[in-house]
Amino acid sequence: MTINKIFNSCDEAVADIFDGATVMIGGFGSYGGLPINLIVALSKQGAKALTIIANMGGVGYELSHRIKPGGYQDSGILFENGQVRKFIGSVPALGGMPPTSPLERLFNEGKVEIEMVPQGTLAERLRGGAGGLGGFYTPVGVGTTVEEGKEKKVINGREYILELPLTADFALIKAHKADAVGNLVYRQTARCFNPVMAMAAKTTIVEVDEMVPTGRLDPEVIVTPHIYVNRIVEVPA
Amino acid sequence: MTINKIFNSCDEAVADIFDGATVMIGGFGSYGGLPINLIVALSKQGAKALTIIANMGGVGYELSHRIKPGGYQDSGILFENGQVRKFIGSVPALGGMPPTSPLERLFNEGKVEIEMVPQGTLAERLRGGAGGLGGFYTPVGVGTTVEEGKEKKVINGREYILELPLTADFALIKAHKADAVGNLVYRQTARCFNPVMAMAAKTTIVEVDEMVPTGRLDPEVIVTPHIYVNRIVEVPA
Amino acid sequence: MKDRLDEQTIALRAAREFTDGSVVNLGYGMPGLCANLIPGDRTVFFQSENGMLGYGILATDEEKDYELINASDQPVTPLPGMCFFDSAAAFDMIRGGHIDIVVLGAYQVSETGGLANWGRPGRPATGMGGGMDLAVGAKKVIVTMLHTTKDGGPRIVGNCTYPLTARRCVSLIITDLAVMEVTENGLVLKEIAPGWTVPEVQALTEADIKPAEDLKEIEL
Amino acid sequence: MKDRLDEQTIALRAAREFTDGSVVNLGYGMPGLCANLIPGDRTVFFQSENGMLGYGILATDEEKDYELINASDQPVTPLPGMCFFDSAAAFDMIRGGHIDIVVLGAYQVSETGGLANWGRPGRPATGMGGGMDLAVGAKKVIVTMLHTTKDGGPRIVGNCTYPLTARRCVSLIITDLAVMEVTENGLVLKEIAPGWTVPEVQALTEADIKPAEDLKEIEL
Repeated sequence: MTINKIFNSCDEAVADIFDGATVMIGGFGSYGGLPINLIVALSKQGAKALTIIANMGGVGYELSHRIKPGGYQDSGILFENGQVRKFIGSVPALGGMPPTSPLERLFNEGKVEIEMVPQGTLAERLRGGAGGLGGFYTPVGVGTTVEEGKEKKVINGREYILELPLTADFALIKAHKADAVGNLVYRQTARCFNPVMAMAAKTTIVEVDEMVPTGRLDPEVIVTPHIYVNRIVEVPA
Repeated sequence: MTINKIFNSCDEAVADIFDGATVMIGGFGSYGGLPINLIVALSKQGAKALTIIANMGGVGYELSHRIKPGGYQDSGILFENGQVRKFIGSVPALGGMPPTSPLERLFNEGKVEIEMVPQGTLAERLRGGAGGLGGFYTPVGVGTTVEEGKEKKVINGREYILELPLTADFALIKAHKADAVGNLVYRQTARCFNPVMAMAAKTTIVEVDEMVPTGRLDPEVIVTPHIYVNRIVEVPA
Repeated sequence: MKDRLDEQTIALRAAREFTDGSVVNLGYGMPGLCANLIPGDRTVFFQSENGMLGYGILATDEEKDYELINASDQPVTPLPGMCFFDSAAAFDMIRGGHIDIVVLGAYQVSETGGLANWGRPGRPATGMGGGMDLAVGAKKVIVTMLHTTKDGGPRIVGNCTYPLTARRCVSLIITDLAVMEVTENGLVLKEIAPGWTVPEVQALTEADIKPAEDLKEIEL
Repeated sequence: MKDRLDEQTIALRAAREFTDGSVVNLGYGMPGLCANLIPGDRTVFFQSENGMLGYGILATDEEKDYELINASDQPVTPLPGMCFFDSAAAFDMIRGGHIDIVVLGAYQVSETGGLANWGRPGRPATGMGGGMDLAVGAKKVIVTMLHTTKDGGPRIVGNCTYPLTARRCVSLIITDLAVMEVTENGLVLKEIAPGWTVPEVQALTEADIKPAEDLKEIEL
């Protein structure tokens, strides 16, 4: 096959992310499963007016030391840089942290929009986007602020709200190993939101701890089939 | 833990399936992944007026020789026995076979009801049942007989139909290996409809080629987590 | 009577549509033959709705493993880089637009690309399987079929009279007589079987067909 | 001032609710402590919404692996029989009713079991995470919380004034003063902290509480 998905650097892999793009960022929120090197590359690349879809908004480098000794970069850097117009996710800011994460600060200053989504609804909206559904009815959020502006329906005596699918121009995700065609496996809880985002974006860019030859991954254990992966960068852990 | 999921025989494992129960039958249709021993046990047990949810309706022992030398039992035996009131699935009868499968014969005689569901919609209705959704909108079936009697909605300019989730009293499924708590792995294309049915039924009964000690299955490769498995019978292949 | 293409040749012509790196699903019957007919210079990833991606050619009798089958119940062979998943994941791929090409059989195709390939008179219990999902979800739908019924009647029609699989879904029709593109302006005859003329093919086709400017003989 | 239970003791009381073989999800904060406090005669399977089932106690500093964390960012330890999956599968379990018990923190609980545990005045950007899904999906919702606010105000109220997580979802409330069941007839006081009287607890509770006929001291 003439198609080569392997990129030499994160910088090259994110080079064409354009102003106004919608970008999913994998992981769960903190260190495990977060595509840190791709996030940093995107912060250097400088694309503006992005819509970021991620479970959490990131705490920023300073606060990250409370989660992991030594700290780490997360999507906070994209907010600090003023690259983001809108955030869609379930935990824009952590209630347990003081109100000084980059996203929370910018939101309070009216500079970023937030669409708050219950976490399971976020996961399902991503799966809906990946799987070509028009939407789905969930009981989650009924009677809360989440139902505002949404269609409600009673099905078999229970109340549900209609939630719509999410797709994106790009997904930045983190996996443990990739083979040369792009099949992916993850490591422990670093799997989290990465597989569904890989499926839901037009162009999926993955950073992996290790590349292995095609055929080395057991076909029974591949989590993300290669057709969902467009670009791979090896960043040894 | 005092709960023991391991049963000594398929007969014991299906003993409490009651008249009028809804029973999912895993596999895809033909030999691979079909819980043959549980099906035969259910045919001996004799429960009546069942609703069967399965991808295919089975061809019956006689025609099965065309698919696999030596033949095999499939859900055909449940129809032959007059145990079934209704079938829900995507391929009640194979167009490529002469019209003599047990289900097709009984349907033509007006003795069994059929609810025809596109295969992807079947898979998604099972997932919806497993995941507590109220329903979902799919573009599949628009403009065909499948949309009859269903709500239609235009979302972002595309037409969709509303499909409702499926659940069942029991699922009979086939896996390759189980550990003692009930985690399951499958083998190659014998995975198919088994994992989603395991998730969607109140009581899931599995026949496996091999039992292994808990801890022997790699936690990264378990396909069906044990909370979806209620009863296990080892039937060496 | 003039020669018509045999099933093997129709499948070979269909396989020429598979671009390098494409993800292809093969429907029940004649389309399954394409698995063994990929042009040598290309890598094609075959997807099967029972939950498999990247399988190889059909298995010989010695190789047969009934837990390694495609959705048409045919044992196939493994290839490096292949993977397995459940049926729900298989249809996320299909319905979500991640399949580049599907090759399907048909009872009828209409001039607007409507497809009827699962139900026929007298067999109300035969089902659509994954055909509706594939017809709606794949980026390109190719139909391989015989041009006429056993009685010589047309299968390429103004409107399908058999139960529909999906409206306006077929892009390319490959028969034992012709290769036709479904366009906004109707059916365009791109290639024709050796020795056949446009009026002869039109006579066996209910829908109007327009010869393409570059109409040529079917090439393999 | 009289003694109130500390967080460790509240968590210990909550862990006594975990029946043998139950599947339990632990929310952010105090509920996380329960992982280390399972009664010795029981097997409990802890589920975490980032995609893990069957993890063990919290990891020591030497054991910490930041790719083996619960949904509260705490590194945990592996156990035989555990497994990993993605977040969508995690919420199929949760929303689909496959979690027996969830223990959640709360800002407020109402007398009808309404729960407010994610938003509070002045922090409009803090989100609900998986709390709404857990409150709606788990078979039994246990809340562990301090009985009153820092200023001594009630947290167990007639109607929640903070943003709701879900209506009518809480079954059992465990505080530093009391264990209360949410029933069709309102809050029933089942257990009370040593040395406290019913009127004293009622005075710190906005909602009416009815002492159970078998009201007893909190036992551990």
